[in-house]
Amino acid sequence: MANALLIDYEYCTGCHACEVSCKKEKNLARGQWGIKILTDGPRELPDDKWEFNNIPMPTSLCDLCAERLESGKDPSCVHNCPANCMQFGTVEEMSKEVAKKGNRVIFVPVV
Amino acid sequence: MTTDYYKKHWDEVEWQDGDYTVTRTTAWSAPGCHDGCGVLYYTKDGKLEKVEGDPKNPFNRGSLCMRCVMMPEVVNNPERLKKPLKRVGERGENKWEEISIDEALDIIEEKVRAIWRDYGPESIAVHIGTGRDNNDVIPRMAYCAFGTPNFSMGYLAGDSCFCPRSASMASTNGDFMIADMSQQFENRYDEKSTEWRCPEVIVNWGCNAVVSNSDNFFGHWIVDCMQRGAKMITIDPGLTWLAARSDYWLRVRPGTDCALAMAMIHVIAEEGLEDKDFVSKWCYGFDELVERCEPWTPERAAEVCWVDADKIREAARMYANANNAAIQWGLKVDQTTNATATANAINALWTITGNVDVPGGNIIIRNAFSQNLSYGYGWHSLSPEVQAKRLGSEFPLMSRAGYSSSAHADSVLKAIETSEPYPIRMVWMSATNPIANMGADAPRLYRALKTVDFVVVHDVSLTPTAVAFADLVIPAAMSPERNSQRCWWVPHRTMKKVCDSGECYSDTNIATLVGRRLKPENWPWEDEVGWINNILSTESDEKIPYRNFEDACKQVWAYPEFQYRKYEKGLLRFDGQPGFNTPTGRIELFNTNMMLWGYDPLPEHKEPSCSPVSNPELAEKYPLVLTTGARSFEFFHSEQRHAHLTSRELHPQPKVEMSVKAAADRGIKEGDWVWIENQRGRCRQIATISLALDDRVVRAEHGWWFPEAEAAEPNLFGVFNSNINNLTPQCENGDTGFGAPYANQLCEIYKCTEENSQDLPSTHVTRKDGYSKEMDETNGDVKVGVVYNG
Amino acid sequence: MAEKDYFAEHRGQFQWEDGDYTVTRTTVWSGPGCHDGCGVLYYTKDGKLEKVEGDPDCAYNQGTLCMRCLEMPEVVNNPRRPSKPLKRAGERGEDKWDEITWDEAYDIIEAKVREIWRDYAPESIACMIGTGRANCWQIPYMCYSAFGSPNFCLGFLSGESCFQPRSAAMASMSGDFFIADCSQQFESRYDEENTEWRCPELIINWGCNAVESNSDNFYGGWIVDCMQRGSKMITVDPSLTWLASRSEIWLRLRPGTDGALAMAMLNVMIKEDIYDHDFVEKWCYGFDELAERVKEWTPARAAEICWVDEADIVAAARMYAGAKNAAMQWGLPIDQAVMGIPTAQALNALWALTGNIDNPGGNIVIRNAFDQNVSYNYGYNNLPAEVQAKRIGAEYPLMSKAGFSSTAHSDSILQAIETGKPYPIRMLWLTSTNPIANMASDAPRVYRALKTLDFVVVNDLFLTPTAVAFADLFLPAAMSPERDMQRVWWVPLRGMKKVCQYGECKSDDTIVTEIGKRLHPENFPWNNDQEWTDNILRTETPGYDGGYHELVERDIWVYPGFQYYKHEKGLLRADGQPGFSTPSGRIELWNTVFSLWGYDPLPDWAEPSNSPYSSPELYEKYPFVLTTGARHIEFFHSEHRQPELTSRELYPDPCFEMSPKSAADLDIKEGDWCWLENHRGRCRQKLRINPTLDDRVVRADHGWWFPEKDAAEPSLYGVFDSNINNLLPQCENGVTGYGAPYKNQLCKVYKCTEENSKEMPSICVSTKDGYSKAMDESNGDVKVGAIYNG
Amino acid sequence: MAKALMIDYEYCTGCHTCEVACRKSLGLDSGQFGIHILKDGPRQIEGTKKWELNYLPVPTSLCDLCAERSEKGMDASCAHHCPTHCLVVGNVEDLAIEVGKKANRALFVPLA
Repeated sequence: MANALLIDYEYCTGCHACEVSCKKEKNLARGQWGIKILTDGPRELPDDKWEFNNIPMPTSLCDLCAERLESGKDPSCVHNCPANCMQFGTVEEMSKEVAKKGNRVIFVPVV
Repeated sequence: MTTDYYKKHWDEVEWQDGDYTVTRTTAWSAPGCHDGCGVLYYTKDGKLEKVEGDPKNPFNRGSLCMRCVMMPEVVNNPERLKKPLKRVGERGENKWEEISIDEALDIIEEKVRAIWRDYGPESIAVHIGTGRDNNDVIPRMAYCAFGTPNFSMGYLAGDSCFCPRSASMASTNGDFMIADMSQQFENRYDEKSTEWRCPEVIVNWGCNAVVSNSDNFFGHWIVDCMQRGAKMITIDPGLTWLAARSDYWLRVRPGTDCALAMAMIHVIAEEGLEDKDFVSKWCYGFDELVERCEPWTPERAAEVCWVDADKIREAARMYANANNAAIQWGLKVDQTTNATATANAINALWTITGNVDVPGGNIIIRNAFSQNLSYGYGWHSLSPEVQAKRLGSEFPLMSRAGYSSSAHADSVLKAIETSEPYPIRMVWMSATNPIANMGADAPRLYRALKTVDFVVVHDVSLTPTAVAFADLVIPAAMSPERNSQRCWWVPHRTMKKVCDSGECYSDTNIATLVGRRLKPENWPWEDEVGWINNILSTESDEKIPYRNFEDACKQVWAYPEFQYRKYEKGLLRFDGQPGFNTPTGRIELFNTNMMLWGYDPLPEHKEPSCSPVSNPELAEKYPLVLTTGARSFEFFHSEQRHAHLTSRELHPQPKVEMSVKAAADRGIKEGDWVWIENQRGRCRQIATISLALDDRVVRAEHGWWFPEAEAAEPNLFGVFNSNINNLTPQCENGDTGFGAPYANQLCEIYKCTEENSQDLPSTHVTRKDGYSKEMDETNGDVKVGVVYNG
Repeated sequence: MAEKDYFAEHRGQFQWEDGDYTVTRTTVWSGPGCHDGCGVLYYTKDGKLEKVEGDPDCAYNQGTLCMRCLEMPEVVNNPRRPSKPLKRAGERGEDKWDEITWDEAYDIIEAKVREIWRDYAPESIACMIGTGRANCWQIPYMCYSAFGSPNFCLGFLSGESCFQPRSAAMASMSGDFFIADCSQQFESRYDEENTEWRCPELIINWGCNAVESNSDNFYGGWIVDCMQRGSKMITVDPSLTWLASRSEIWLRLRPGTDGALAMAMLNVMIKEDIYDHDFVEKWCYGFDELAERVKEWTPARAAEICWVDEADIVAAARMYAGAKNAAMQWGLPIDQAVMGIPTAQALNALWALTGNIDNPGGNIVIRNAFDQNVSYNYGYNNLPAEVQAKRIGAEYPLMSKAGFSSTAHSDSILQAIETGKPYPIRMLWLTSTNPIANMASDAPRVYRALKTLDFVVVNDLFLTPTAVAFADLFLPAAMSPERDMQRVWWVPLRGMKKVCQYGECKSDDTIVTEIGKRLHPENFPWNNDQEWTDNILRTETPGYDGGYHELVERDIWVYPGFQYYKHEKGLLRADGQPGFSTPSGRIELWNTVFSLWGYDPLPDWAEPSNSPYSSPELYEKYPFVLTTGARHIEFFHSEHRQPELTSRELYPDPCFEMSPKSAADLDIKEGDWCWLENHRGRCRQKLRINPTLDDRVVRADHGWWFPEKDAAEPSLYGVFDSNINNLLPQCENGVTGYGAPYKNQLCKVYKCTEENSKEMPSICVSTKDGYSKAMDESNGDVKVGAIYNG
Repeated sequence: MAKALMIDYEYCTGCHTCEVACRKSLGLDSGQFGIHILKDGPRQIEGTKKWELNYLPVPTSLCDLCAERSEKGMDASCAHHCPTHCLVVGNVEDLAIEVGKKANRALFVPLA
């Protein structure tokens, strides 16, 4: 059963913690990313509101921290997310979670 | 969360994980900020290899910001200082000779004793940056080793970081208030086992907490509260992530926060939304306050603050009508000459709405186990005559009231320039880099410090300040290289040393070494652990669960008991009576202390000295309102600037933000280097275009120097090239001595071309005597001279 | 999927009501949009097109659409469209028009034609179309059967270098046309149970970014469908396209060296003996001669020439040869080189040597549905032999004698206009082609030539720069939803239903019929577009037994049967024998037809005339290899440029691409306007940094004009300002007359500044006689003169 | 039952079809997006010849998963028109099974 990464992007502030902890965990060189924050906006909406969403997206280097999983740890991005808006689990578990609220996404970077 | 790894080690503070040793402790700057997060250090044969957040620590619950995650890069940075250095070339030549710590201490001892003999201990000035290691250790060294009363921030004009707000709170409420995010409880956000309730509304007032993690406040707590239903109002000139998710974003003109607060008070009073019960029982001077705010209709504030009136009205209602609401405020309240008045006005907002010491409001907070060591630690070892000689003692709020007793930084600068009231012969700087970061009018500061006879710099790396002025440089130890203990509000924390500090010295170590050379009687311990044991046993109340460092390390942190509505239970006043620690026993909206010392007891808006309203002709030449120093995720002030660090990868160059129209009108495109200039000087940063900024406002970054660049003068790591403090003034403070206009100046911006970039600021300042300005004798301020001949 | 299925309910219906919408099931054809003929549902309300949706039941695009069709209502209802015929009122270029009736327009045209018949001859009339607009046979038919002229061709597309070189090579080598097999010839797609289709193990994208171009009746999404069913990929492209990022091998070749690469791959296959012996022995002719020719084309040599790693060339050859079945999708870079034909021969040899001929998942032999072969030769037989012989470019056998794609030679027509040789051109008819903005290389030269013409008619969707510059008469053309017609290009046979009307616009069929009836009524036995469509279905489409109503209002689309391995079953040759319809009955690797006409029968490659190796001194001055015309999803050539369209929102300005290092070396930044210049001329585009490009390569956009700019000269919609064709030559073709070096020139790049942008190309071309070039009589080509005095 | 949008972003070519289809279906003005394509890369992967280039269409606050279309028995406009069929709208349970079958897939729940 594949695992999945859940991100509640309503609360992702774009603080780079996931990117940097992943770089450190996998010892990636400069310019390399295991997870990359993509930003939509800021874009003005009609009623004086603003659209401004950050979505961390796992790259092809992401193996969902297989090594950490063996030692009973979460992936380093989930572990270090200051907004606790990242979760990890089986696709089944995360699909139940994702349905609980809007502005959520689950990624299956590797099967 | 499959965290059984951490459940397995829940009760341990140190364990083996493969060939890693894992240590549960907390971190404190440097590197990184002063939030004291819980960390797990992974070390291998004494070298720090990885840092993780400690899921057990209630402060940050396992998460970390990127600054701690990248800590190993900074701790193991090959360019760090490793050995004490003695200057061999001229100041600025960057020529050093490695010496032993004993040789360094000999030089220091000899110098100090000579100053004692020829001048007097007060001729020594001691400075620290923003709360490094501990902010009580170096003050104690000043008082109890050098015997000088002159301890202050590193030329932070008007001490305008948290001191103005804390002085205002202390004089108005008798205590300090912070936004209630359940950080005072060990089980967080727990509405069953604690009285905590999630704030209905959170106001981000000039504070982008998720980025800044300011004053012991882990910004993402706000996101935790959002996830539990909190709505938000954000007051900020720029569209922050928090503003984009707020019900109201009040895009305020920099420097007009007081007017906005008074207009909100006006609305609350006019519509009778105040908490009548709380006001009548616990406030003093509500009528006077309402009368003072009477003319501040939202329409008038709209004019001043560039925010439309009905948004002000609706935001005030939303705040007042919430059954509990918390205000998280930041530096932009301090960084204006009207700082104390602005702080009083915002303090009044949570007061008249009854959000005082209530669950989910602004709670009264005190240091854990009343360990109140701060800038006053060791002050009473000085005789009254020496205490009276403190520079800036003419400002009562600073000295007599003992609120945050430090010398007045601007006065120290003038003393160096004029030797009035007495000369300054020696300057000690621990973990502060004034000409790069804190010091307004950096070129003036550069000229002044060059004249000081003997300068010691104690820091983690060779900074422009060290190269420009230091006769002696002592390498500072970083967080994982020192044993320490600390409380700032709560909890009480210990920091366990996990890797060898080599010849780097923690503040506690160097203070102890210097102290035992000069006044051994004041230093009855050998090393940092000895000092910690002294503090734990003598400077904390009896409720503290451990009395020595070894036991403390077993627990890592301890939370004191917390009660809401302490004023009702007589838990605030010395006499045990209900009420607040103020002359009237009430929150003094009409501030009797301030009246006593001849200050205006009520808040009032004052235009910044350089604004389109107060100075139209200056605005003719410099039409853009300039605010400075907005934080970024990647840096803690001027730290983490080395080119190979991940911080520089994510944030390679200094950026100034301007609106689409402002850029287009000047033919400027995204990514262009541009000059930012006003009547005092100029610097260059890279233009980034914002869709959301007011066309008349620009936001420049602070703290930029370039370790990869040439260290020796004239380049000096390019410290003046992008230094926004070329444009800010020293010695322009509020009448209380607090506050300085860092965040509300005027400027013009134009594209860098080959012609107009011949003479870069660093060369201009270090070779051509800075921006040509004459001193204005009358108030020690700088007359507005010829801008520059660049 | 939804319980209720809207589309199942309406399956089989041609038209139905949906609320106050009428929904019509039909297919589309350019303009606006490309020539893929996707299945659509038009939503119209009181006769106005409001929405376009993909038709899930149409096997071609299975409900999907690209953005060009989705934004069609914005173009169809665009108020800039002229709604009536226009007669020029001022001078050419003044953009002054009188609205006239269609009859008045036809009167003028009829009088002009009869005058030319009297004073000159029918061949002094030339007719041109753009890339497969409306249909590609109406205007040829008018040219031959109404005007009696043989001179039909594309709008000054030098060397006919779009698909014709490839089709001429295929037709002459193999007697038929080949396309990549993505099961588009079957109505049940990707269906390995009910059809013999098998998913290609490998797809090679050779100079074709199908997902953006949707080229020649090939919907890019099909490649992704095959990827999702397991196809691996190799991509040959100077830039990393999305397809390249997902390819096993990406060959980043130097523009203009496709032939060398193909020859080297042939070399590897033959040397390593990994070609399909069985197929070669049975069905190929001239293998030994080919082997001899490619002997010295080692991968090492090609690596030098193509700037690609030798190992990758070998790996690609092995992967292609080793695949069970592999399909190649190729594009315009092959045509747009002087060595176009020999390169196409080399690629054709590649799929022959690997036996990927008419096999499932390989390159299949494809013919127009139901043998409806009306194309550029439709009505040619109405011309007497002596008139046919007068066709300009008749000296190029491939074009005229062999009847492969019988058009005149546009470069020769340009020279005829300039020199009056072999005879003068007095009248020019342009339908849906905008040469000086899009197709015509050396646009300033074409501009000067067309100004000298006596009478010009432009029949298009909008008033284009071509119309404003030259038209005496402008006839507004109907768009796709405003026309009744039918079309085949390979398969299926499609019907297009008219659902709305804009002003007095008329479809190509109607205009041609109405003019034809006035000049040669005997050739036009039908009265309007429905009847002509009906005539073609009944007389020119042997395999289909129906007319206009049966196709357009019943079948909508019809798939003919398809067989693989047709050469084995005698389904290709006119005599019913097995084999190919070539003289040898085999695929002629050694091309007997070419040898008959004195052309090199074998594939070959040579440096483009302007390249680092063939013209080192030129390369000295112009240090970048320039390729042009890469497709963008937002535009179909020079269409969709109106500023209010979604296309311009997503792609606002003309962009050229360059590597980060090259941009840095030239000190230019993302978004800077820069001049691209060579010895012929210059134009300016905005820099878009492309980190995947070779530092020596630059890619520029084509087709840019600006409807928002002033139409009248000298601006002419700014048509020359960003026109990359200012840098390209006319009259430099392959020996066969095919091919022109659109995509392999040299240029230099420098930033636009005020000084060097005083005189914009539009002004320079339209008021100062363009880039000052002297004509070279000898070969009619342009001598390399002084660049310009700009 | 919450509805979701599944994206097989390995096959998203960034062609803007979903953005324009959505804008037309919701009748949004220019500059507004109900779904917006974000881009990661192009970036060469250290020590290899591989390049990372991924597009990710992201639903915005204006996305209602085409409630109106689904009542009429139609797919969401973006899913309907995606040239590579890499967008699917459906119930979370059904898509939950699908999303786990292959790497490089995302499942968005734009609104509760």
